[in-house]
Amino acid sequence: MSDTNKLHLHIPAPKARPGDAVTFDHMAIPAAGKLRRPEIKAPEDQLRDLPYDLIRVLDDEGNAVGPWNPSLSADHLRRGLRAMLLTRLFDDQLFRAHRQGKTTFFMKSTGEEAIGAAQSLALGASDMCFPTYRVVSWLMARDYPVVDLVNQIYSNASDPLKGRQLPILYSARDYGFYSLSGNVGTRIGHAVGWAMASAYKQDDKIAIGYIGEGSTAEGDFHEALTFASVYRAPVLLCITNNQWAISSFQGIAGGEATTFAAKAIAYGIPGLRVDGNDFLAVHAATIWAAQRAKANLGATLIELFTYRAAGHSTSDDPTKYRPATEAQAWPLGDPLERLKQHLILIGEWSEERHEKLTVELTEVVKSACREAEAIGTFGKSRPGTREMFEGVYKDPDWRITEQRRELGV
Amino acid sequence: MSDTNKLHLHIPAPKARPGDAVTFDHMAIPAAGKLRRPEIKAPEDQLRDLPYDLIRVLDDEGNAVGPWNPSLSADHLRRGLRAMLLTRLFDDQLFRAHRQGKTTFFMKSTGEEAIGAAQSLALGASDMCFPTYRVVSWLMARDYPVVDLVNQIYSNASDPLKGRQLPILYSARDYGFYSLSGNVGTRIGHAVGWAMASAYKQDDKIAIGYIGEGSTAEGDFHEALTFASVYRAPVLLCITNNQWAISSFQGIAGGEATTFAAKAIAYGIPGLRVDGNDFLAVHAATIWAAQRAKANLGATLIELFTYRAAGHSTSDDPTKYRPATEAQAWPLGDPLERLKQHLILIGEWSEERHEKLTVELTEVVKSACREAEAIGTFGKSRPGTREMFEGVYKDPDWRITEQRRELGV
Amino acid sequence: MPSMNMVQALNSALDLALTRDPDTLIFGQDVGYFGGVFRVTDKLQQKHGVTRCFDAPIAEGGIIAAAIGMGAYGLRPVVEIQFADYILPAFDQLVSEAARLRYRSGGQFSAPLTVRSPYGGGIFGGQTHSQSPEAIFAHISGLKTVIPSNPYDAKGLLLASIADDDPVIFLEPKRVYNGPFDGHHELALKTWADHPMGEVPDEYYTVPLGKAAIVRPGSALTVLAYGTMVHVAGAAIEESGIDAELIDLRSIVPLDIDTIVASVKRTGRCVIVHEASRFGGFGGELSALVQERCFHHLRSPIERVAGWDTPYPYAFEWDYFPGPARVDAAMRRTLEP
Amino acid sequence: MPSMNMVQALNSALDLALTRDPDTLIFGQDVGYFGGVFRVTDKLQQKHGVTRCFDAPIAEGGIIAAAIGMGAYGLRPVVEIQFADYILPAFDQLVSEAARLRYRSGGQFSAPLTVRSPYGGGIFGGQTHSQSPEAIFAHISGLKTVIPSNPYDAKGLLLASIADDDPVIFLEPKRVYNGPFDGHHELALKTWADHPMGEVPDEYYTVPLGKAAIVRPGSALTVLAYGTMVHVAGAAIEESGIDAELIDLRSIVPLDIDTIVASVKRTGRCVIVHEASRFGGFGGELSALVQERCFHHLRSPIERVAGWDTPYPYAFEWDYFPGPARVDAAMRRTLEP
Ligand SMILES: Cc1ncc(C[n+]2csc(CCOP(=O)(O)OP(=O)(O)O)c2C)c(N)n1
Ligand SMILES: Cc1ncc(C[n+]2csc(CCOP(=O)(O)OP(=O)(O)O)c2C)c(N)n1
Ligand SMILES: [Mg+2]
Ligand SMILES: [Mg+2]
Repeated sequence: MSDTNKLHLHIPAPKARPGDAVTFDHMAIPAAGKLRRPEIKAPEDQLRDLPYDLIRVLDDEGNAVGPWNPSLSADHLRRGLRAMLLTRLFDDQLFRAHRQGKTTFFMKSTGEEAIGAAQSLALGASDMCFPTYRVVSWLMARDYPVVDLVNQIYSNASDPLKGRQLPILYSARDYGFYSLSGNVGTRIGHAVGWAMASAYKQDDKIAIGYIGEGSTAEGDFHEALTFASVYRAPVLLCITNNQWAISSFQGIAGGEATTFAAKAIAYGIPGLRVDGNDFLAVHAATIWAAQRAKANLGATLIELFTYRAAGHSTSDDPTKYRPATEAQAWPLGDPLERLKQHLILIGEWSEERHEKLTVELTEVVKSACREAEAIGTFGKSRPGTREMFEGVYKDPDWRITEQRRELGV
Repeated sequence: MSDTNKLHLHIPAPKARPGDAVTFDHMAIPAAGKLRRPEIKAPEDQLRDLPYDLIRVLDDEGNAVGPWNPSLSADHLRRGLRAMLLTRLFDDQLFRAHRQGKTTFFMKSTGEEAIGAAQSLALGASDMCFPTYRVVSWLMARDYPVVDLVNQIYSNASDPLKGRQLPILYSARDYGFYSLSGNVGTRIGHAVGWAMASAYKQDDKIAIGYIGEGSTAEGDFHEALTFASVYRAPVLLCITNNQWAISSFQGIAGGEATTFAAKAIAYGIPGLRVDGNDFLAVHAATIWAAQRAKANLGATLIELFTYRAAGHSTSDDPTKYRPATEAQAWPLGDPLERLKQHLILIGEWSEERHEKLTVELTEVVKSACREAEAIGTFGKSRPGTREMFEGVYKDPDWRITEQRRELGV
Repeated sequence: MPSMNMVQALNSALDLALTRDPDTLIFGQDVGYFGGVFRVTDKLQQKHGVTRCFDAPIAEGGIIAAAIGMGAYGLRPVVEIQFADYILPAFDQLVSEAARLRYRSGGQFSAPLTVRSPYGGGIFGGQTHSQSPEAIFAHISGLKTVIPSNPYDAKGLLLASIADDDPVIFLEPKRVYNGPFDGHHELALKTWADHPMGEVPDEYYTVPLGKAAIVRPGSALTVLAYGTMVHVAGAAIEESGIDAELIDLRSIVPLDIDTIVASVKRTGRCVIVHEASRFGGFGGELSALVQERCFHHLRSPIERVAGWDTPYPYAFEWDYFPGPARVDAAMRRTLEP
Repeated sequence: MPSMNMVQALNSALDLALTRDPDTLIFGQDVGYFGGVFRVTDKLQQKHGVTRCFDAPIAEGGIIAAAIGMGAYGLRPVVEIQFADYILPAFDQLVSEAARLRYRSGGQFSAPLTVRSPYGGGIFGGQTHSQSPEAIFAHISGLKTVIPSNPYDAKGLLLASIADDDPVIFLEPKRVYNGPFDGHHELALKTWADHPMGEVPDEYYTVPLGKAAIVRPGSALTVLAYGTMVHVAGAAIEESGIDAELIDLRSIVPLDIDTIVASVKRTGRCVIVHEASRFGGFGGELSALVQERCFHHLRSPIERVAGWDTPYPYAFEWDYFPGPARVDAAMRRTLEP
């Protein structure tokens, strides 16, 4: 073997940086409706092509086509649209609130609203979601009180998390929404454990866990999938591939070499790759995986192919590392516009009704903000200082009580 | 979707436990010589069938057949046989030494000798191996002084590791053998980093990293493969699937759902599944992967399919959790016997020569043990106590010097 | 009362926990059919069924993550990490998740798991089968850390840990699994059969977390120890003839500060003993607490006897392991005028 | 001399390291094209090339593992962990591998890596962007832990850490990246432009590891601090009018024990200040060391001022963060007769 040719270190780079022309031509987008929908009982070795394809239901005109078409009722679709629109308006409002100094931090899920909304409505009330910070639409779809989101973001006296947690790192057990935290990747394994517990109890509840494509590089992801595969846990493991991890494109997480859905093959479980901006496709894939889980056929990995249209967070300026126009160029469009287009096409929605809904939901957000601001924005109001010392343990030990006394609260 | 059928928790179990009849009928063993040998430049999407097949060169009669036949010289084969036989005899001798109280601990690699021997001889002198504790045949193939292995195992005054390390956790930089440690899984990422460094320096050295099938469940494995894929590191990542992880069969690591070689697909790199008891097949797969690495085509994952014929370690009694006869029933036989059979078949070896070699190598081991025992077995001789305080840092700080003084050494 | 060694006492505790509570389950590497490399879960799978006690992949982080998820569902998982040295891959799950879950979720979720792990040295286990990492857990708000020194406490403390609603790190000094070890490695092994704390009821009972035991009352000085070091210190005291008070902390979080302070205020002198490396070890916290609360009663410097600031050195076990002689020397130093 | 903030000083150090040594390279999350979320690696990829400073996957364990392998090959990697809170997933790689490699291999291999990480609170980062985990590193034999408090030291200590042949955890107090912060969050922000330690030479220089700085000589008592707390303690001393000696430890491993002991022997009183939770924090080790070596010189109990024993509480930042008032109160307590 020839030792003469020298090695070199490959460093992945995105197709375009600021100043470059934006193109997604390298990205093959299969036509909607083409991909088959296998039996949920189909053995894994007959599903290994799925991770390289893309489950799409809505075509460019807004028609729902193909075997994955879930044929949802117009009411269901309108509920989804409402949750997505509410999320969009909420994000814009609270992003402004940050600029106005009402909170220290905020994160948007712009362009990814279909995911949480569709899956929240597809799964049962007693199923449990282990979210990332980009699926607030899960809560919107379940009518979580918007004011409580704002109270948490403002850490005011009514903050359900008692001032202990960074803005948007919600927890809402009664809405099937597990506690968020600032560190990424660690909770996907909790979803698997929760699902194992449900199976252990011969219950019928299933779990859904989310992780960003960048965070799939964490060992936690692999250990979670290994457990899910070994014990056939009734869980849906979702990778929200929004192309970016702060400033790092998905190639830094392995996206140059293959798809994220293909990681399923390593564990002998099905991997679905889904148009994450297609509400119907996301719903259909979720139902397919949920049926498998409930039939004791085990876990499914779902890559939700989407695009992070906004900055990573209020601390981020994406124009520093990607072309400003990249978001508009995203070939899979805007999930909100696409569902709206579909509803209008099937005669179940109109520009007028959309306008009315926008006005209505804008008021929902505004009044929630007003209500929360009446209690107080960040720093103006907050839970009693004593809350800092509560809940470290179920019962405090002498350290906590002494220190609380030292601080005089 | 029906919520009526209850979930249950699946706990994998091996086909046979002590007392049960042993069968490997469930294990499909492809015939030798059938599997194609792709071009090293073949794109990953044309290699996705390989992880589900098995690279085999030696057939049941001992003929070397098929496209993977490396056509090695008889001298090369005899060197391999010698290394394997030396390893086998060494293991037996030192296992007895443990029973005689000459060391506190020992681990055998019985049944897996072909792996380290073939790969050690296939790769270059300046390539670096990141071993597990079961590839001592790597050192045997490179004529590492047997007496130094014994000195390490006895932690006597001539222990190259100065009494600091558990028996058999060798380190031999000059022989391309990286430092072992008792914790599993952590060093496969070092192999990737070392390979990245070689590429960074535009060097031509490559690395090979080992991990047991049980240890692939560790997050370290996934992070190592992610780095190897993202930066196209010139590295061979080898999973020695010997079916067992102490008392846990490979199903507990995910082997019920798919093959370990299939994990390559998650990273978009080739995955080869190789008869680990076939010296020629192991050599051929290693060369194929090494050529890819040196041609800047990146990493290859290799599952070496074998069987742990002995107990996990001197602390283990495998008859407690698997049928005593399972080892003999292993369908892929004994790597030593199979290479011997091949050499005899091609007229390059004989029972007589094998007998002579056995006698010669037995003496090599015995004299090495005598030499080491002359220095001292465990507890009878050891490096100066001062060595306990050396090498914590390049230069000791006051804590070390004070404590050394306190102990009076 | 039946005599049990520590392995049997722990096995009895787990057997009772599985029997009493269907929401308690056990998993970990090799704990299922085989019963664990130290036999602590022996026969539990056979008796209670495969889903109650089963093998786990070699993924410590995954084990803890799954246990946290099970806890969030409402179960009470008890996991075994095969050696305390191997808790480190799960450190982030324990610190960033298990320890924080109740607090950050405003009490909506909690992680009532128990993490059992054989720990400490004295068995020629070398670098990665001998370490004592208790200090890095003690520093983490939200975790509890328990370290029994004998079979009776081991059973009662383990049952109390399982019943506890917060995450508990339960460290089992493997050197005393089969008998009390006082550091005299040159002498014949002792068994628990001849030791009062080897008498263990078959029934369910708990030993409360946060309550230290005064193993031997004394007036000359106070010795603080836990795990195997309780026996080492006991031997040193006995052999020295010094009338030292020996306190077995039993849990370091919660810590029984009152018993410690009351004792040192009486004796005016204090020796702290642990196996772990000295620098940054838990002895530093103990020394600081005693100094802060007993300053005006202290008649001599608080002494720390601990492992050296080196990795655990295989062949030098008895040079590293703090034995009776080093405890004796420390006690005498504290008694110097 | 040019004035630099800490980010610029660190960037200058890294730029020089890359320029001087082709075997030095940098990687970490978002450090490449973008230049790091705190801008510490700004322009380094553009200047030195993509293989010298590049983005890494979100896999802290993988980052450290790769760096260890590179070190074994002969390189000198400098990695960034985006927040010190996120070192925990790599804790096992640091403890079981980087810290042990030289020792266990008999010196055949070593891990000369530098792990940079923004650390500490004061920025409303909440639970996972504010923690101070230095104590868990200080306990690990084989690791060094460095914590600068100002731009001049930051550059010199970072260059010394990169040149060091052992693994160094380099913790950057992010609250003082852009200006000295003395805990008076209610007052206007200060910049490094008006601070003597903001004067940073463009050239290469090192500040030795293990050498503390006496920031302010004094005779009434000794205050031990590092990182942001150096400024908090400085403000408390100034405002109190107490003639305290302020020592900036700069590195906690190696620790400049001589400077500490000499000072406390002179003053007879000692206050230790750190941001991390108090229980099991590094203050315990410092307190124990001072007590052991200065017992007969101590005129009052050693005081510890630290974060409370809770997770880092987002909205209660200024109740948790040890400010000048708490340092002042501690100093006065030590001065009580
Ligand atoms: C363990 C850990 N490492 C690093 C970070 C810093 N960090 C926060 S978000 C983020 C990017 C995550 O990207 P991705 O997983 O793709 O999710 P997305 O933000 O795109 O939804 C990083 C690196 C973190 N929060 N936790
Ligand atoms: C991190 C870690 N966890 C657990 C162990 C305990 N342990 C030692 S060897 C072993 C089994 C390893 O099995 P495998 O990876 O298949 O390697 P094999 O022994 O079969 O060669 C285990 C669990 C360890 N050494 N390190
Ligand atoms: Mg992303
Ligand atoms: Mg194995």
